[in-house]
Amino acid sequence: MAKKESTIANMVLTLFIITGVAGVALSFVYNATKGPIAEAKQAKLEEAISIVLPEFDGLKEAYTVKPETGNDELTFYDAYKADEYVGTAIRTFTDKGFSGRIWIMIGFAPDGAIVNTAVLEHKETPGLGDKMDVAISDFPNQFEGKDPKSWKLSVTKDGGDVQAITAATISSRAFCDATRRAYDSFMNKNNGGTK
Amino acid sequence: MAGKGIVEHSGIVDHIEGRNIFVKILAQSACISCKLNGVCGTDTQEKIIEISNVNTNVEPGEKVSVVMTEKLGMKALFYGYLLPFLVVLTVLIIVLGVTNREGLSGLIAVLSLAPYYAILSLFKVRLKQSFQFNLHKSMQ
Amino acid sequence: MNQLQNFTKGFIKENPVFVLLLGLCPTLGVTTSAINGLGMGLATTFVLVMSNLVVSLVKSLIPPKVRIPSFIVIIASFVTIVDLAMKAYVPALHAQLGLFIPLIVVNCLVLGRAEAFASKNNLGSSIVDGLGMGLGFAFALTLLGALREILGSLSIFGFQIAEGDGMLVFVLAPGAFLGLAYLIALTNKIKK
Amino acid sequence: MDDLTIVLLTLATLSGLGIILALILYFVAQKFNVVEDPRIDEVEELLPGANCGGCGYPGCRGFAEACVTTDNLDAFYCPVGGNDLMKTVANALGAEVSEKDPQVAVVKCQGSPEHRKEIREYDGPQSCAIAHSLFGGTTNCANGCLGLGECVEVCTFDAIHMNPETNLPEVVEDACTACGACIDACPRDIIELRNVGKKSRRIYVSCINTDKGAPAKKACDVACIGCGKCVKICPFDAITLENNLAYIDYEKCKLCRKCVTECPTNAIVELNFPPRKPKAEKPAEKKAPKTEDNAKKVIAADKTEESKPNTNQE
Amino acid sequence: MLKTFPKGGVHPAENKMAATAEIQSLPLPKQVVIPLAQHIGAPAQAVVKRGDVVKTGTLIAKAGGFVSANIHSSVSGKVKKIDNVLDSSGYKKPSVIIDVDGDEWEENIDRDPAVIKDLSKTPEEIKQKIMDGGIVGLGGATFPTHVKLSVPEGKTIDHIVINAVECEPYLTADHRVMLEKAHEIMIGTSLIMKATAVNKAIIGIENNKPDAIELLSKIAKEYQGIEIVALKVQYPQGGEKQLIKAVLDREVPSGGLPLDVGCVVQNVGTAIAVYEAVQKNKPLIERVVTVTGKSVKKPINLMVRIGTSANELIEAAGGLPEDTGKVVNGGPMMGKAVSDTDVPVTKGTSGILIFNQKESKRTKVYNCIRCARCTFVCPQGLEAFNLKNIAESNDWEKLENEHVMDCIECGSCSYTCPAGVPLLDYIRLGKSTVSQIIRSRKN
Amino acid sequence: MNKLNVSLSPHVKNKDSVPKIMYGVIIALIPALLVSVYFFGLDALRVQAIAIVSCILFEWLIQKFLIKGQNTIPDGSAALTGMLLAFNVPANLPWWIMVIGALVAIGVGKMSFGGLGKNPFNPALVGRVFMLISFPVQMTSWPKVSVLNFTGIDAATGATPLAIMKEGLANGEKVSDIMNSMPTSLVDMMTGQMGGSLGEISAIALLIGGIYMLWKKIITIHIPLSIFASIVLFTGIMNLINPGAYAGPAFHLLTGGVMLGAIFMATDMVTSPMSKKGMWIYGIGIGVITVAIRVWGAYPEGISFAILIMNGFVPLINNSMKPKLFGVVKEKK
Amino acid sequence: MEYILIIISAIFVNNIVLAQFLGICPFVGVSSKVKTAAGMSGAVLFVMTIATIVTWLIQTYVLNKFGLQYMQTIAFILVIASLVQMVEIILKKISPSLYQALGVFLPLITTNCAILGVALLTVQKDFDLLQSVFFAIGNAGGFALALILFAGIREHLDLMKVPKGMRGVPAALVVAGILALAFMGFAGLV
Ligand SMILES: Cc1cc2nc3c(=O)[nH]c(=O)nc-3n(C[C@H](O)[C@H](O)[C@H](O)COP(=O)(O)O)c2cc1C
Ligand SMILES: Cc1cc2nc3c(=O)[nH]c(=O)nc-3n(C[C@H](O)[C@H](O)[C@H](O)COP(=O)(O)O)c2cc1C
Ligand SMILES: Cc1cc2nc3c(=O)[nH]c(=O)nc-3n(C[C@H](O)[C@H](O)[C@H](O)COP(=O)(O)O)c2cc1C
Ligand SMILES: Cc1cc2nc3c(=O)[nH]c(=O)nc-3n(C[C@H](O)[C@H](O)[C@H](O)CO)c2cc1C
Ligand code: SF4
Ligand code: SF4
Ligand code: SF4
Ligand code: SF4
Ligand code: FES
Repeated sequence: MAKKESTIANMVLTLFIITGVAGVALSFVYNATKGPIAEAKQAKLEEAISIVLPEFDGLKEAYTVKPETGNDELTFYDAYKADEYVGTAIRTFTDKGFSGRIWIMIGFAPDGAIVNTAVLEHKETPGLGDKMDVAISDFPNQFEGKDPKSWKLSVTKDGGDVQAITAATISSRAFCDATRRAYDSFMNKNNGGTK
Repeated sequence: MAGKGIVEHSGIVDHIEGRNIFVKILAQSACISCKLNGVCGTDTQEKIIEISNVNTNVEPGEKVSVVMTEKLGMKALFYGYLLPFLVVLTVLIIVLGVTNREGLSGLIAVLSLAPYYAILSLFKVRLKQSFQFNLHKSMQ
Repeated sequence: MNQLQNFTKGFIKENPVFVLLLGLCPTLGVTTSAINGLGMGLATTFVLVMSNLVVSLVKSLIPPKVRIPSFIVIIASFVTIVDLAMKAYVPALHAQLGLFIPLIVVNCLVLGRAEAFASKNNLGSSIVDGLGMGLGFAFALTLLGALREILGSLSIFGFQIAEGDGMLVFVLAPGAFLGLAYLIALTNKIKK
Repeated sequence: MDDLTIVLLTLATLSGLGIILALILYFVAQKFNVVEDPRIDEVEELLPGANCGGCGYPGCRGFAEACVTTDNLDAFYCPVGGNDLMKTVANALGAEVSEKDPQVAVVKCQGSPEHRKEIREYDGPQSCAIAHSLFGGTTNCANGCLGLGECVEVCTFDAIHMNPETNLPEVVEDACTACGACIDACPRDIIELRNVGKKSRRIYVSCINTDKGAPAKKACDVACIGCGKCVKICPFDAITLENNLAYIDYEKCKLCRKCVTECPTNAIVELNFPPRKPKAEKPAEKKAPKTEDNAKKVIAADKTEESKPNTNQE
Repeated sequence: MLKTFPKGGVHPAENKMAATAEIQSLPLPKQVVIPLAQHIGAPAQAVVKRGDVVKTGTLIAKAGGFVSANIHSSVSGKVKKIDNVLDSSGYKKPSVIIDVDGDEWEENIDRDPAVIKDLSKTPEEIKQKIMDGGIVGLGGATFPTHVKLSVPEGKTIDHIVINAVECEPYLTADHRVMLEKAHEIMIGTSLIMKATAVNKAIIGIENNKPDAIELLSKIAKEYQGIEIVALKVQYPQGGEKQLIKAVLDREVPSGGLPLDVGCVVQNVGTAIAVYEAVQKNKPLIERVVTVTGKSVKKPINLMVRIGTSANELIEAAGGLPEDTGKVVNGGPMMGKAVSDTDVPVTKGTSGILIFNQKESKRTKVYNCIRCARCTFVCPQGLEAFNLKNIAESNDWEKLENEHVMDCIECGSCSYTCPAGVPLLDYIRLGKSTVSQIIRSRKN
Repeated sequence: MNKLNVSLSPHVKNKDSVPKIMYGVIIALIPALLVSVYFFGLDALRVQAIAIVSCILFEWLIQKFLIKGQNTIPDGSAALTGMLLAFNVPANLPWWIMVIGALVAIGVGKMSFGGLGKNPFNPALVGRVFMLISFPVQMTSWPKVSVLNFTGIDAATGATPLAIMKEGLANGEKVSDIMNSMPTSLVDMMTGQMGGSLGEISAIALLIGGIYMLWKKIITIHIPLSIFASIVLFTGIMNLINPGAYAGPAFHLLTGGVMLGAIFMATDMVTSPMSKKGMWIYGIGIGVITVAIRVWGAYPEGISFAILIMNGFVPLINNSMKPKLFGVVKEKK
Repeated sequence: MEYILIIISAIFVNNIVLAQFLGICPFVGVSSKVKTAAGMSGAVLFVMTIATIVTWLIQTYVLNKFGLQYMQTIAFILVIASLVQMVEIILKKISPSLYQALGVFLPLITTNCAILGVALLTVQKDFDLLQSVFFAIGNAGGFALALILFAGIREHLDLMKVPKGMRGVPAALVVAGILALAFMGFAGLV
């Protein structure tokens, strides 16, 4: 086959063309996938919200709340069913996990009782800490319907009511921590009395 | 006698000019065991090394080992990689401390390599003198 | 070499992982489960086939001295495409594979095949080669993933096959090294 | 940001990078003039890839490099691939190659315990080199095989094995590539590379004992005693006698087999010949017990003969 | 505290059964076989031929170079032939075979046992006599003594060290010699001092020979500049580097010679041989050999003519025991096992050691467990296990870099290894290969 | 006459041998074994037996069918590995975990490299850490100690003092309070009255074994001493700085596997440095890493990891701590 | 303190080779000489730091600015590749002898996987410039630690007769596995 010679003009031109074509192609793919990616992200969020809240048919605009502890913000999603406020899903976090930050979605009924939880993102050890995901163990199920007012949000070892995951107390504590943060902010806000 | 603290590298005598011997050192990359050696972008180009004032009698094509003291290798490593690394790091920290502008300090830090290399090139002759290799005939 | 051999050699005889020892990082990094291994393997296969295809099409247009950078651009483009596509359509898997998808770019296997094979052969064999090698890679990753999944979590492709917890080690880093070590040793034995 | 902007930005960034890269690479190309010769890869593809070092270069790639850089391929020989391979390599490089007759390793010692009494024991590592440096061996033959299998150890092709009965190494002719590793390993120079010969037929003196007749014979039944009968009978002057030991030059030997029957101690071995016509009755009969341990080799070699054409057909 | 060398060392069971047996002369053999290569260096060149008649002390082979030694007939008789004869290793070496008839000595040899103390000869004369007499070191290395005593330009020596350590178990020849020929040793030492123009000599003796220490210390007062040093018992104190370290606290540099630290080391037997050559004109034709072993009926020290078959020595010690498994030429730590008992005594034969079947077997070999005991006992600071591994992988360059050439082959490592690894076997192989490589590099 | 035996010198050898050394260590372990039987009952023996038998069995199988070498069981190292492995686990460990541990110890830790003497890492510890990470629950549920309990498994599980300490500190309690509430006193820790693995509970029994090995010259004092010293020093300093947050040296020395590790496992000659100086460095490394893991890491106990990590450094230590050569004066740089 | 934690975490807890699986090829393939390993670590330190700075700049001032994050992979790989080449050319031009000495000492240049991986991780972690630099240094340190330890063990194993089936890569991977096992002990340290 006839190989092109490596003159400087040739080289620049070739690379220019290749990068150009690649650039165009890429940008098209990007444009094409932009939508689906955003949708996928949204879908995941919505799915989590729908898990942690009782049935609803409309969400109010999300808003963020600065918690008393921790250096990030919680996101609140107020849900309505037939214009009636049915609860709030809170995207909360904790830094007390075994490795890295954990993001959890927690739904509260208007009275402050936990409806359900869903883990959004974590880096806990597979086989240990990752049991806080419903898909893997039923650890999170114990939170269902509990009202933190009466049900103490800490592991039994620390005198609370949460049955820790075996051999993963740290992750369990972290889970409690995130939940408590969401609960406190939620109660705070409610008592602050916009509602 | 070959003692401790020696780095050896085998090569083949490429050609000889007067008392300077040019040795082609065989590439020995991480991929040496790999069948695709030399094609996957890692550096496998052969390097030709100039060795001056050698007393060993060799002929082109002969297998030899290029010998260098380990200290020299460490020195090369120091001037080639470690010192510029330190220069970049220091410049970065200083400029960041002074200006508190990340983009600027990053740019200056990377660009500080330019004066470093410029200064290094001033010592070209010195470096050439200090990095001298020796030849050994390879024993089989 | 006929096309069939060309295709099958990637599975055992020239298996990119077990025999050629290429692309060990993703091999170790993503094989916590069979499905992850398979996903990664298929993603790599796609890049491999596509870049082989393009490289063998444009090979004669490229001056030798910019061959490698041109190939890198081509490969990187396909990697980005895979990355975007996975993010859009299989976001869960994408999250699992994480960093290792962009790293397909530097997988010696991909560049190596482009260089060593596609740049010298015609379109047909390049594709077959890419497919063979890629599937061989996917095979290896799935095998290792399955091994680790079975031992580590007593499940396979997500189906629980026994009660209880597996040996956690196999889900973690050491298990990857150990699993691969013994699979390679086994392949050596089989090859003989 | 609208789609068009993205396209444009992408294009600009990438093309910019592309141009910078091209410029850089241009200078790389200028500086590193020693771009690898693509032919190296081609040659390497042709080579067997055994990396045995039999050619004297570090691995097949080293050999490929050397082949590509040289003007004259005469001195280059890959023992594994043999002449055919060298021809292909030469073709690929457009050069000539001189033919080399294919060779194979032969073991020049027949001192099995049956022929050579063990009179001492050796207590030490299984290493011929160490035993050789220690003493003359467990028998009275200070030249013969020590039987500790150093040669077996070094063969990368699994082409040489110890026969537990004779305690001598035997070469698997098919597998031997004449790489010479065993020859270097043997401290007693017992193994020699000889031309394979027509139809794999070979005749050689299977002894290296340099003692005078009487002690040699005393040490080992089948030793060459340096009587010189074979030298006299050889019609082609292929045999020389030095240090009480006969040597057959394989270039000159025409495989007439006269010497074999002449040798009073059966020190001359013939390989892969068809059985003799009953004509040569007298000496052959005496020889019968001795050829026994060669019989196996003959059979093995015969099989070789048959299987070879088959491989070609495939 | 007694002096010794600081690093490494072992203490094998001494088993010096023959220590009390006085030296006896072995009756003349019927035939002697005198090898032409009995020393380190070039073999000697025969100057007699078949049929020649020789007397005891007649020169039969001339030194084949500077580093070589004359060889004299040890008996009177007729040269039967010059031929290759099996030596103790089972290889054939050129030797002069003499049929013995009677014991007629060369006239110029003084056979009077009276001790001659006169030291009037000049250094040159002394060295000439030593050279003529074919004296080689009797401590084991058989290095030609005249070479050792010719101090090269630019080097000065200030001490003669007489090696009376005899650290090898079993062997007692040096011990007996010290008890029976003390004055000869002193005079020999004085002659060596004179030849090298040194005025200090040290005789190092291990503490397990108190009688010898006492005797030599007593008579040392009669001689100028000779000092006796008692040493703690520890093998391989007899190694010259270790001995010098022990008595003078000087370290012979790696790859160097005792000369480099101003010393010359000679064995006690060598001192006597020097005395005899210089004062009595008697060449080196006989030496003391210990014949011993646990199963030997009568452990014994014998004065033997060079070339006598070992068989005759063994006979004199009560014959070869039934269950003999191994016969060693020399001591148990450094000696060589012989392939055959019908081998001649040479200038280097210090003992014939007989082991029974059980003793002769090596212990089972296990994998090295990296216990580092071989390193701790190595007097040279080498890592024996490492040398062995490298030698086994044929990496000669690396082996050289690991200083394999410093090994003195004392065998302490193999002796100590709990895994029974034959370390020294491999190290020796490595040493010989490396030294070949070094030699070829020089050429 | 018999055939003469010919071999190279030396022709004599001292009486030491590998089996003697290995069985010597096994003998030294007997006091600790007795203590474990005393406190854990037949369970201790059961775990021991399973571990030893499976180690021996796996070594034999691998040697016979995969490596195809001679039988290496008699050298005693497989039995010793089994014994030490069992010493490192709770007495109520399910049998199948013990078997897996033995397989890993022998198969991965030892035979993958060719068997005795070639393994860079301590096989028993490879097995133990593998089990610890794979089966964290079973490997950290300890039976309560109870004197001469031969009736079977004691259902109650007790925590090790280290775990109690870690837990307490994590909850912000003070060291002194934790110590007071702990069921075990320092004296109990000496004799073995505490929760923990089979062999690690009694410091006294282990020390007796250590003294026996020192006396038999199987080990030298350097490694244990440097481990003890560095732990004492490190924890001592921390304790002085903040006695509320860091427990004192005595507690650290007597709890967890420090005694077992320092005396029996760090001293394994195969995987420890070969020079005295190297041994000091190795020991100090182990001490420091142990304390670092205990104090800052996730695990309450760190000596197993510390020894394995320092095993990794051994080749480097050996390379840079060669013995001084006779006749070579080191040029100082 | 923050920077020290970043470094400790990168070296011990999330070791780039033993826990993150980056740069396995040089780890497994690099000649088993401790000195070469040390030399290579020095080179990686330099290249990784520079590459991280440059890619950080690109990410912050080009990609983020223009919303071109999806071009990360292609931009980074091109930038890193040319950067490495450029350093080589400059070095060769400035001081051929130095360049030669490096060639003899370290005949191999850093592999891209670890470098690119760290660059990508830096972006993922949202580090500021200085954090990124220390992250790079820590990872280079982790690489160095793993590589040098490993080279030592390999050197040791080369002298042992490892069973045939395990010789070479399998044994090396077992060693890596056990090292990874041992390094798990550092879990939770940071
Ligand atoms: C590698 C490794 C990973 C771990 N991962 C987690 C984890 O993800 N979550 C967790 O809570 N504990 C984890 N642990 C265990 C903790 O270190 C700690 O031992 C445990 O949380 C103590 O809790 P327990 O009282 O429930 O046993 C891990 C330990 C190691 C060694
Ligand atoms: C390990 C070893 C042990 C030795 N033991 C003795 C010994 O006990 N007595 C002795 O005279 N020479 C012994 N030698 C030989 C001495 O090193 C040295 O060669 C000898 O004393 C020099 O004296 P010579 O030339 O008179 O023989 C030994 C050598 C070695 C290597
Ligand atoms: C169960 C058991 C088996 C033993 N097996 C051996 C053995 O096979 N070989 C051995 O040398 N010692 C063995 N010993 C140790 C010996 O009894 C003896 O204590 C050891 O060899 C130390 O002896 P020494 O100090 O007198 O040399 C064993 C000990 C026990 C408890
Ligand atoms: C003092 C000493 C301590 C030992 N410690 C251990 C140990 O902790 N773990 C182990 O598996 N083997 C141990 N062994 C046995 C043996 O050395 C070990 O199995 C080898 O590492 C296997 O090659 C020890 C041996 C001795 C002599
Ligand atoms: S038998 Fe000898 S020459 Fe033949 S292949 Fe084997 S080692 Fe090479
Ligand atoms: S032929 Fe040579 S190497 Fe082979 S066993 Fe015989 S003596 Fe040993
Ligand atoms: S290595 Fe040499 S000097 Fe050292 S103990 Fe062994 S034999 Fe003696
Ligand atoms: S004494 Fe033996 S077992 Fe110990 S290190 Fe040396 S060779 Fe190995
Ligand atoms: S270095 Fe990561 S795949 Fe090669």
